Amino acid sequence: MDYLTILQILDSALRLATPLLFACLAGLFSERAGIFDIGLEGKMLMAAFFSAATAYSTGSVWLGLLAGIAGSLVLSGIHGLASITFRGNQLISGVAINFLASGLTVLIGLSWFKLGGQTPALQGDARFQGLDLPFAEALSGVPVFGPLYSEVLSGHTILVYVALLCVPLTWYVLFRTRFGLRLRAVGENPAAVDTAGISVVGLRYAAVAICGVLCGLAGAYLATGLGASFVKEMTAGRGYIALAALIFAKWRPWYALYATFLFGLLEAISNRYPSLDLGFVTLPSQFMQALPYILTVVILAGFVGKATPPRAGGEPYVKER
Amino acid sequence: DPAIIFDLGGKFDKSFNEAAFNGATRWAEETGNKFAEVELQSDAQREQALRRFAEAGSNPIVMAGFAFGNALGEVAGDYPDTSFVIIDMVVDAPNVRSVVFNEHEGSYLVGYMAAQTSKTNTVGFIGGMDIPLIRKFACGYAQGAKAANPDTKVISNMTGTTGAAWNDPVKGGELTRAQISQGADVVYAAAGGTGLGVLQTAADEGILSIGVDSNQNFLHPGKVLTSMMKRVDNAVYNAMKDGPGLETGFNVMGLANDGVGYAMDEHNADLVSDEMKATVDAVAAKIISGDITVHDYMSDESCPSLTF
Amino acid sequence: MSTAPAIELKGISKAFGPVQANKDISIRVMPGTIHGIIGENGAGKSTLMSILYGFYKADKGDIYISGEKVSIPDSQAAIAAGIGMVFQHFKLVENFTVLENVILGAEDGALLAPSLRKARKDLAALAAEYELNVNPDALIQDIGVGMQQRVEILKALYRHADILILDEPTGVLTPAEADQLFRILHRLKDEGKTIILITHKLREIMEATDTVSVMRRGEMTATVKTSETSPEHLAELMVGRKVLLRVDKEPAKPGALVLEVENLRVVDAAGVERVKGISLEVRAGEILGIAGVAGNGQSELLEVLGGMENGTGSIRVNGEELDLTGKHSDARSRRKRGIAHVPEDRQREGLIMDFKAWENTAFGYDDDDAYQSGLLMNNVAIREDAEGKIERFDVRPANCDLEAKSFSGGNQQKIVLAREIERDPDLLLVGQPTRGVDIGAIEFIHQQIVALRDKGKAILLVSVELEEILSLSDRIAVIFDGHLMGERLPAETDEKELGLMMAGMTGEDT
Amino acid sequence: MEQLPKWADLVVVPLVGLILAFILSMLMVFATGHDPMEALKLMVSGALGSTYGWGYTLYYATNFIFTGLAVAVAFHASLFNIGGEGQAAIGGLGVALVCLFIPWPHWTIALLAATAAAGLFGALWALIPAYLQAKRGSHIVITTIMFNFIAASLLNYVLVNQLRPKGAMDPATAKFPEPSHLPSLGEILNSVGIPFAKGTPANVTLLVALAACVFVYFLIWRTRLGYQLRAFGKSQPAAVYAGINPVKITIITMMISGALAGLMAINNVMGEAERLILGSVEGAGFIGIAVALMGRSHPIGILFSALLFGALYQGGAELGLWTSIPRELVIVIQALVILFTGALDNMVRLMVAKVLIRPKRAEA
Ligand SMILES: Nc1ncnc2c1ncn2[C@@H]1O[C@H](COP(=O)(O)OP(=O)(O)OP(=O)(O)O)[C@@H](O)[C@H]1O
Ligand SMILES: Nc1ncnc2c1ncn2[C@@H]1O[C@H](COP(=O)(O)OP(=O)(O)OP(=O)(O)O)[C@@H](O)[C@H]1O
Ligand SMILES: [Mg+2]
Ligand SMILES: [Mg+2]
Repeated sequence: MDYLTILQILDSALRLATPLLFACLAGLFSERAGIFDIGLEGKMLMAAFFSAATAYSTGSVWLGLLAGIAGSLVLSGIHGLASITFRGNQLISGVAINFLASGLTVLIGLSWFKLGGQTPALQGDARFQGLDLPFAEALSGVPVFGPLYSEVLSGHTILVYVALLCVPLTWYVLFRTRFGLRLRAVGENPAAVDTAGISVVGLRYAAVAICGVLCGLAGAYLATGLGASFVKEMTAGRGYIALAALIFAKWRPWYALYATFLFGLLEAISNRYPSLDLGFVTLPSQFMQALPYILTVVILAGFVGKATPPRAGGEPYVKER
Repeated sequence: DPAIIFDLGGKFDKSFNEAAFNGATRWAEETGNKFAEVELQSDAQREQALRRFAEAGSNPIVMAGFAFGNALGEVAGDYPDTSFVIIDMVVDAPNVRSVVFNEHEGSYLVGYMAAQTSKTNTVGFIGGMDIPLIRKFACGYAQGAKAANPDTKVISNMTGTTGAAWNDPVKGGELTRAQISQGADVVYAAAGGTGLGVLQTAADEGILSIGVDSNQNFLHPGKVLTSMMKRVDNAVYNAMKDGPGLETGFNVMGLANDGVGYAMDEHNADLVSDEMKATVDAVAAKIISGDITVHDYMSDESCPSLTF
Repeated sequence: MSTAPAIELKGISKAFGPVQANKDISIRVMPGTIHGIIGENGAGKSTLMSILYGFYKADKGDIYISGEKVSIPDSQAAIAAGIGMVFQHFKLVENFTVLENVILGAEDGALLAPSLRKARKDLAALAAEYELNVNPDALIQDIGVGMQQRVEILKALYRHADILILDEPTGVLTPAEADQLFRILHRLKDEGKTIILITHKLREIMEATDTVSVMRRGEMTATVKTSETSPEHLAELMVGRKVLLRVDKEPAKPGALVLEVENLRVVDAAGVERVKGISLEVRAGEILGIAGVAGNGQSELLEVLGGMENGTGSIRVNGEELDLTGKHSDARSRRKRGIAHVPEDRQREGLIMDFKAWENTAFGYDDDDAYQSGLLMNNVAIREDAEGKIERFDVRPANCDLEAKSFSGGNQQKIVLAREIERDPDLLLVGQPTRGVDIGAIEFIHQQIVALRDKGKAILLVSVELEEILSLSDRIAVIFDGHLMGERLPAETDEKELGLMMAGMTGEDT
Repeated sequence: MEQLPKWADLVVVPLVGLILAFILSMLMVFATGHDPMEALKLMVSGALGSTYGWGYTLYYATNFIFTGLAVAVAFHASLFNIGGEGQAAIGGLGVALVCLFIPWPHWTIALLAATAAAGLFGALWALIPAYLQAKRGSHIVITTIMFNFIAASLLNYVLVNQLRPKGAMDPATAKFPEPSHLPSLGEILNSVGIPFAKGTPANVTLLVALAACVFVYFLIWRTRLGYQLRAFGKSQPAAVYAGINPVKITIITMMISGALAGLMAINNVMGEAERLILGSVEGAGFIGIAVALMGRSHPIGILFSALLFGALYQGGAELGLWTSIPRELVIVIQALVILFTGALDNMVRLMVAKVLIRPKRAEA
């Protein structure tokens, strides 16, 4: 494997990791506040649809982004209503949201665009364009680092950089602000937050809303950043992978970056080597496609210790019964 | 009235189901008649839909997809007065018309064009899932490419192993980029909705792509080299036009009877020179005449020009 | 001139579903006093205080603070009204630092750093003023309960509480810690703060409070001046009958050696050695009490003996060696050897809180032949057995279909004791048998332990309550930092000497 | 919150939730320009109005019973098995191997063997995640998700490259030989004189599913293993105190769970398709999560919620057949049912309580 190939794989990994990273951070906010969310997939899908639909209709990717976020937020609202206000089962609510998104996106898409639930292809300002980072051209000649900067880091859509920025931002919000302190507390011991005179419900809704915004970004990136239209079920299980990454990352922002990047990297590698000839045996494509998942299990078993979820996670906060 | 049953992918799968739907719609528009239709959600519904439509008097009943083979085998005998048309599969029964396509022939042609167009001598293939039908596409494509230029390298990727593989444009795009970085400058997608991502990315990255099943040239004018046409729409249209008493039996749709082919229109006119078109048409003629044999993967389950 | 009461509650009622936890309760507490509240488990003390703190909403009734009617819909309002509360079950975030717990909800501004800086300073000042030293950067999960309680008090003081409610604050404290707590409470009182103290320990009521209220079954049955009452009187008011406040027992008649521990060492999951070479023996028909400040290795000692933890060294029961690390080092194997175990934490370990009482009476003994019928468990037999136990141990309510969590602490403990004692074990391990349990139940539990001893069984008792150790044990060993500091006979020692040994000073030093 | 009488909690609340879900669904049908009453009638009569409809409803329900039980058993030990999808797929592989390569004299024996194989394969597929969770602390949710993908790849490989008959287009095995075909429910009932539509996929596996419900009931509430498993699920420190081996319990529980998921294969692979098809699980593993949660992890609850989902599937199929209502609407209806009967049940309970309890107060 030469340097250029490595760069290309890293470049691809970064793109593939971005939606996972958004979704993973989304889940991080929610679960840190004690609300489990297996509905990441559905929210991403909803956002993908509304961002593409709006971007197409208005010709503005930014309006699309807002609409995508709004779509995802509506589902967050349902999740909040079910799991915070009415103290329902968070897993069931998540499952319902995934179903709801997968049905609604196509239904609405059918009635709006009559394209089989798909949106028309986006063009020009209706989609995010790649950004060249400053000096990318100039630095590309510098050995080793130059290509890394100009090939791997530069040239992505703005959402990729937003996602990367979200990592320190999330870390900062969680660990350096009052809001973050309270949010983490409410996921560990809501009674402590309650008796400290802070609204558990308010905090949890805030967390779920942030989760919605980030899922919105993830979905918008899929449909208007990486792709250029909505296709039904286009999230293709990425919400579940993000969930796995979140556990892998032990609910921590920087680890979330590493975990999602690892998933992106493994997928990029298996894309690059659809079947691998080892000389004595050729690994079939199915094996290479399963490789990211197999390696995840291996890494998880070998190198990552026990992950302790937020203590109050998944449990509705009930004072009186 | 006729009826049509779409496979699990749904009638808007950007692939044969959609082509079938288009054929049926064309028939309905032209004749002003109606047809019954259903999109399956579960394997168990195949037989159910067949029987229910047959009992409700629909005739003929058309089904899109090889997966109906077994179910139709069970059902056909029970409704001798109903005509069935199955696409992509052979079912041997007196009231069944089996329509199969020589996708390998069409793929050969577009592979030939791809290799002719490629400046890097590298062309790509992106399939939805590693299943025999897709191998048939890939194998013909590779043979065509190598026929045009023996030095051509063919890179092939399959998208995935779950149903999501057919609806993952993002992954399609990423596979395209991976192939581009390995030098491919023409990619052929046979992957349903995933293919949309392939065509999109190819257009974005300034290489050419090849559409599949229906004419997808219009999706990115000037950037889609051509499309491998598999005229499922015609097959459905004909079936519905022929009506209840249609002629049954084995029906091969190949280059010879315009069952497969490559798409030319205003969107790709500038990409395909007259000279190139002439060569390709000559190749097509040779295939029809038998001077060129395109290897059918299904004939012996092997592919001389590509390993999977 | 009469000042307005600091707190006045009028006609407070509160029901949890069918349970009427508080019935038309009225109470007045004057500023600058310490007011005690006592009552049996489940009498409604915590509920009443939680209402005052805005944690629960009362169904009926009014709250007056300093003579003014206030509405306390949530804890924020209570904090604003100058109320601070230390809950029976601490409301701390385990994996936060002390500092973070203190500022939670009382931050100054959106960023943490300034708040933390200010809090660190204020905390140092408070610590100096009230002798409430804590390491501000320690994680709650790493510090002992005594420290955790300091954090809770600091939380209230940091919020400038004028009224401080403490719900069973000494339940988990050592005598020294408790003494210190009361010194602090008196300081606060002298500063004019008002304190409400819930406790099951009559001695604390007598020593610390100015007035005391008694609750029974959701009602306030009496309020008296402390100086005008006696422990016996209070106990009677509480339970409704005369209570024996002393353990009544014959001298022990020690028999054969049952338990021999030699050079036992235990290393915990974090790699810290918690038990550092302990040797001890217990004979049939005697109670060996282990006194010590929590966290000095007594829990680990019990856990190894009970098969919940691995150790090295040698343990013999009835002369037979126990497996300390291998396949037979689990709790089930211990039970087969005639060892019964009443664990320190009944809610976390001793019971499955979501299981019905009858299911809990078979917990750990589900492989008993009497409980099997073929491949299945004989639920009828278990239930019958449970009913007997519940009757004999006077568990209230005597309904074995209730889930363990809906029994009061005392009654939960009775279920555990019934299960373990009625196994007729050769050796009974008992950890903190009366923690948080009301005096009526304490009397009963102590009687049961003594009765088992009198049947000729060996008992190893671990308790942080010196009073309990002194009155139950036939011999007392003191544990400090994983070592045994020495042994005393109860008649020949006192709390003072034991307290010094618990602090690491050997008997010879004194 | 007010306490509802038990009957209201068990019957009225789910029913009201269902009604709410359907009212919303029908509004959506109306919004998409169709006649809601007609759609509702079609769904209900299509799913439950004839033995024919029942034949399909019960077939789907059978699948969901197995996957629901699988999730439930793991839940009792507080393990979240999202791997039902993969376990059922691998169970299918077991069934296929047993049916294809061993000539069985009679379906009864074939069924026994296939049941064993399906259970064994499913259990083995759950074993690795279970072992990793118990021994290495790898989170079972991640590993089971990963194993779903790995199972899909494995099956893709095996079906395309190994088990597919030469020349077949389908990524599927050959049809199983005649003696291993299971009798359909129609055949069984007709043979004892009860009229029941033939040609529906419900088959004798339904009885296996019912047996599995009984088995799970006894396992969870009447055996020592179940007792220990529940205790472990409620409190791990307490389990250690009682001498329950966490590693052993985790592994055994997950293997039982995996086996139950695997058993689904005798319904869809052996009973219905009579061959193994790629992607034959069709999401039933995930539906199983909803079924188990809605059924409150109790076999009887699971039975009912599986029936509900089965009816939704079959009713949805009828909608698809006779109207132009898009099939995605059926997914939305499923979502709403899950939402209102599963996640928003407390909201419904509150509403019911208002109606049921207020008047009583007034009387008093
Ligand atoms: N959150 C709650 N939900 C339902 N019932 C409760 C709740 N809290 C308390 N109860 C019930 O209210 C009654 C009073 O409980 P409370 O905790 O106030 O008693 P207590 O006097 O503090 O007892 P203890 O001495 O054990 O601390 C009990 O019967 C209890 O079962
Ligand atoms: N959320 C609740 N729901 C129902 N009952 C409760 C609840 N919280 C407490 N109780 C009951 O209230 C009573 C008093 O509970 P409390 O929390 O004061 O603990 P406790 O019984 O004193 O035990 P301990 O002091 O040992 O922890 C008990 O009967 C307990 O079971
Ligand atoms: Mg209390
Ligand atoms: Mg108590």
